[in-house]
Amino acid sequence: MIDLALSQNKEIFVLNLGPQHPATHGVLRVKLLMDGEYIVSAEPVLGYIHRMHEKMGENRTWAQFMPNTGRLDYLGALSYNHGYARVVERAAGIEVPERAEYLRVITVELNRIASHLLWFGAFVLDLGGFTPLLYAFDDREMILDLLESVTGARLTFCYFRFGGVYNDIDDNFVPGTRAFIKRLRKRMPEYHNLVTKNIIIIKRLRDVGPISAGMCRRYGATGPVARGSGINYDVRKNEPYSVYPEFDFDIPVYEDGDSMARYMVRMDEIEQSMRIVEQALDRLPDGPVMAEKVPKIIKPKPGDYYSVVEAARGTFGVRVVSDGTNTPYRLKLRSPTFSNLSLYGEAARGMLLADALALMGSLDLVIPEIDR
Amino acid sequence: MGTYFKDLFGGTWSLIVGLAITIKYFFYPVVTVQYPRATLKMPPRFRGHIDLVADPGTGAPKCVVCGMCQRGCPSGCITLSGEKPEGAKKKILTSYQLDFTHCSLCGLCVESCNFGAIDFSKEYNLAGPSREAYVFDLLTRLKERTTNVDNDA
Amino acid sequence: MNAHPEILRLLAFLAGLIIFAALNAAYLVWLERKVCGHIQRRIGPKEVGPFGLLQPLADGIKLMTKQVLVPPQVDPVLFRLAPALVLIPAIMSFVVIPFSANLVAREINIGLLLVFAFASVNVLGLLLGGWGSANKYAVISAARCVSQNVAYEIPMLITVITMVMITGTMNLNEIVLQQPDISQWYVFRFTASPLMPVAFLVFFICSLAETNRAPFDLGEAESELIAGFHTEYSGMGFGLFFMGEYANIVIGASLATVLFLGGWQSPVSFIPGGWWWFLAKVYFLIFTIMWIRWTYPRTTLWGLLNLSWKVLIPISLLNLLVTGGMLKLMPLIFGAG
Amino acid sequence: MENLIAQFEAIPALAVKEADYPVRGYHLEVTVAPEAVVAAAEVMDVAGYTLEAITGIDWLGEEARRREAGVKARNAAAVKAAKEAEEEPPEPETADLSGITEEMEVVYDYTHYDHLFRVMVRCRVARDNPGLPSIHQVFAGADWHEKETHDFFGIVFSGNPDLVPFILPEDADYHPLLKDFST
Repeated sequence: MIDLALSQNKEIFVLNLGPQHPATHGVLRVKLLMDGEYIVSAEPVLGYIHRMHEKMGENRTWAQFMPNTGRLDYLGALSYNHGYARVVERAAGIEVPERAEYLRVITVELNRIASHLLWFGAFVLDLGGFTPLLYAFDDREMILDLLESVTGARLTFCYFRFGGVYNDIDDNFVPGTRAFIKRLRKRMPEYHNLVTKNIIIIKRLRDVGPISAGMCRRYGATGPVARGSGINYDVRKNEPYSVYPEFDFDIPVYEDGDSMARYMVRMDEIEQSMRIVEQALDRLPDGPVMAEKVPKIIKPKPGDYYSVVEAARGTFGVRVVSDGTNTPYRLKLRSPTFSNLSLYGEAARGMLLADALALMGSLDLVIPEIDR
Repeated sequence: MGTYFKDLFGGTWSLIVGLAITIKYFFYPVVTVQYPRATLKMPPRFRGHIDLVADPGTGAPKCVVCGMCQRGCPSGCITLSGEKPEGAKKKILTSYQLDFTHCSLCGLCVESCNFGAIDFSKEYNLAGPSREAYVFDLLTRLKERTTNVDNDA
Repeated sequence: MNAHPEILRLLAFLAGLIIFAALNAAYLVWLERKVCGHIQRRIGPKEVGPFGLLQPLADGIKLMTKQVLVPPQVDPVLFRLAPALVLIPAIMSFVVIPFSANLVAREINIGLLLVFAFASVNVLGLLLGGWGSANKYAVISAARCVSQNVAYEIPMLITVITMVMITGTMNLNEIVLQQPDISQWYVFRFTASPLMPVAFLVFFICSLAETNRAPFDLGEAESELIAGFHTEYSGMGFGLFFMGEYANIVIGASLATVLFLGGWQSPVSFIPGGWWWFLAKVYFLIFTIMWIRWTYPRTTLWGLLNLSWKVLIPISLLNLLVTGGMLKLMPLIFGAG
Repeated sequence: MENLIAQFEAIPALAVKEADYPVRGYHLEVTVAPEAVVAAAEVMDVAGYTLEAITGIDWLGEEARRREAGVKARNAAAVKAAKEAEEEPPEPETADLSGITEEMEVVYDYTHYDHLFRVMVRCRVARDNPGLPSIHQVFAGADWHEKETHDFFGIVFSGNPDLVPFILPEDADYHPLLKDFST
């Protein structure tokens, strides 16, 4: 970290990282002012995949916006279905039957594992290792097949409905999920041996891109990024919703706030999500998957409502203002990566280019979710 | 000085362990499906584009032209029209067009149809030369399906 | 025109070596994609020809027929000169590599020096290519390549000096002759110095770094610098860079074989030595290089320089001292016999 | 929690109301004048809260709808009363839509990492030239949220480092989330 104030180096040049760049995993452009290989200032430029979901929300009925939530963060789309379903159920006062809540938690946690596996592969790919990506995709494929057999989709799900879920699981879903968990439990030590304990990874991630708890609080960072800096905040524990209180799982928190800490938080979260899915499968109750008297046309009482869920990348909040008609008056989507990325300008200052990319990978960005 | 040697020997050991894992997988069987030669079977709930369902008895579409699917679709992909011949009491379908370029496969149309007249097809490799190739006329597709079902049955 | 037989022989060898380098460049790419495939539990090229064997041919034709795009603001001379500057030294240093007892283009008594002289020209080619293509990513990558090669030339040369002290000659064929069977291989020659396997490892790591391979591929780091110094190259310009890289890998592997693994000598006495042993050892080393590439992530520039200055150079210096001491003291301790 | 309410009233906040969390999703609703937004942010910062989101809402025609609803209710009541007294129903009044100043609203959502307490700070601004001070010195994360709200609504956050189109293309002079925006 050179002392930037002193380096009045005349040859500071602008380097455009993106929008087409292998390490940005989407169309994010970062305008870097570089002095040699040190970054003088980094400024992310957004808007390359902006589709104005919030305006779409205002000219669609409540139910018609559900497919849009799957397109926000397509790696963890079920959490977004869950976030939107919860806020409308809260606004319209719809109860969700027990079995539907269990199915929601199981599918969301499986989706979280799939999202973390894909992040793991892409992150090590950013650091230069190609093979772990293929191994992680091999495991992730099993989850996608399981979710496809239930919801019909592999990436952009539209499975939740207000008051429950679209359809029930078929009979080989439960044994399939148990087999997957057994297999992933065997594979995780191999990932740790191949990557986590590898000296090159340790040298590349330890003390790289330190983010302090204060910086997280000032920028509103949540999810694994905040938990990597010692902030014990997870919506499933701090603001219990759905049937999460019935399961016992813990929240991995690491103190030192560097890329290694954020990496370890996500790797441990895979294990925790597996524990949740197992407990949920053991206690899966019977019964309907859809509340009985859900009105065909939903007209929530006027007023504004807010609800949050723990998506794979942080707190996904939906603020809805209803004026009693069947279309939302205002629909605000609070995307976790938007705030996580906003600290990049301050965090990446003075770093080397390679370390800045390791930091960006550890923030686990999904660009369509930032631009909305 | 201690960490220097710990890094050196611990590091080299971690490198060797890494090599051992990859060479093990080098001799493992291949997991990929050779796509053009072998294809995967789609699960029953796979969501291809929607298709009309024929009434098993008469072979005519079950659709009663109520337009619920047209209104339910968030992206307005479905345009259908029907007319009521004088004698009959029910409308019959004259044209059912799906603009698959806008469809987001959300399933709201299939869900809103209480006559079970449309369902997801299992087609996934749809290659077409132009956008217009994706505006399907589901009625003619249904007729083709039922005709060649008859002649090869 | 009865030209001097030696010149005819040399011309024949030169043509043979260029074909060897071209074939190597093509089929090492195929081998690399197959090894990468199977490590990642997929198949690798298999469509073009049986087992994808014609794939390199198809790639070669594609590269040759592609238009060589020269961006406008590029330095015309350097941009065109760079690929040649990478490939020609690589092929020239094949001249002294002994494929078998008499299958060597030109047996020069300072063969080792010649190989290292050409090896340093290779990094010049990368620098000119990166600087000449006036692309910010290429300039960063060129700066990285220079510091990387300088940092890794030193431990490699110190190890080579140790070897020259032990073998007493720089003629590669003689070095091979001094290693008749496996017990005599320098990698296990503990009488010369107990650190011999470590010296082999240092030499191997340095040859990886010299050719911008595996954990040290900072020159063309895909996820940071897109394609590094050959970002602006397309068609045969890129093809030459590629051939240069693979030719350098073959030279690195063959040098390691000659110096440490007994060149074309057969490890066991009852099987006669020959060029097939030499190629088997070289291709085993190249398989290891590829195996390392698909296992490890990439180091950073400062990590790489630390490894060289703080780890490899001290070890090679230690090895130099130990060898020097052993050479001097051994005769005294065991009498003049 | 009590001292929060006290601190908000000390600003002075226009209204501090406790909301019913299970239905609304937040615990405390504070309405402040535009100038007091920075003071409210400092209260939150001192208390260790973090800014989760800034939402803009365009209340175009809200006042007009409220008046019409009021008039309609009175007419209905009058007609019902007339029907009971068998008189002839009076002539229905029409809402007078004069003197309405259209408004927009900016909503700040604060939450706390350790304990579950969500605070929502609302602030009404005039719709024709909406402007309020920026809170990016207090919460650095607000910088991006403010730029986004400016993009979508045209609300000018005075003090924001560079209020240029952020998510919309550089040359965008339109604000898509306004109710009267049409392509």
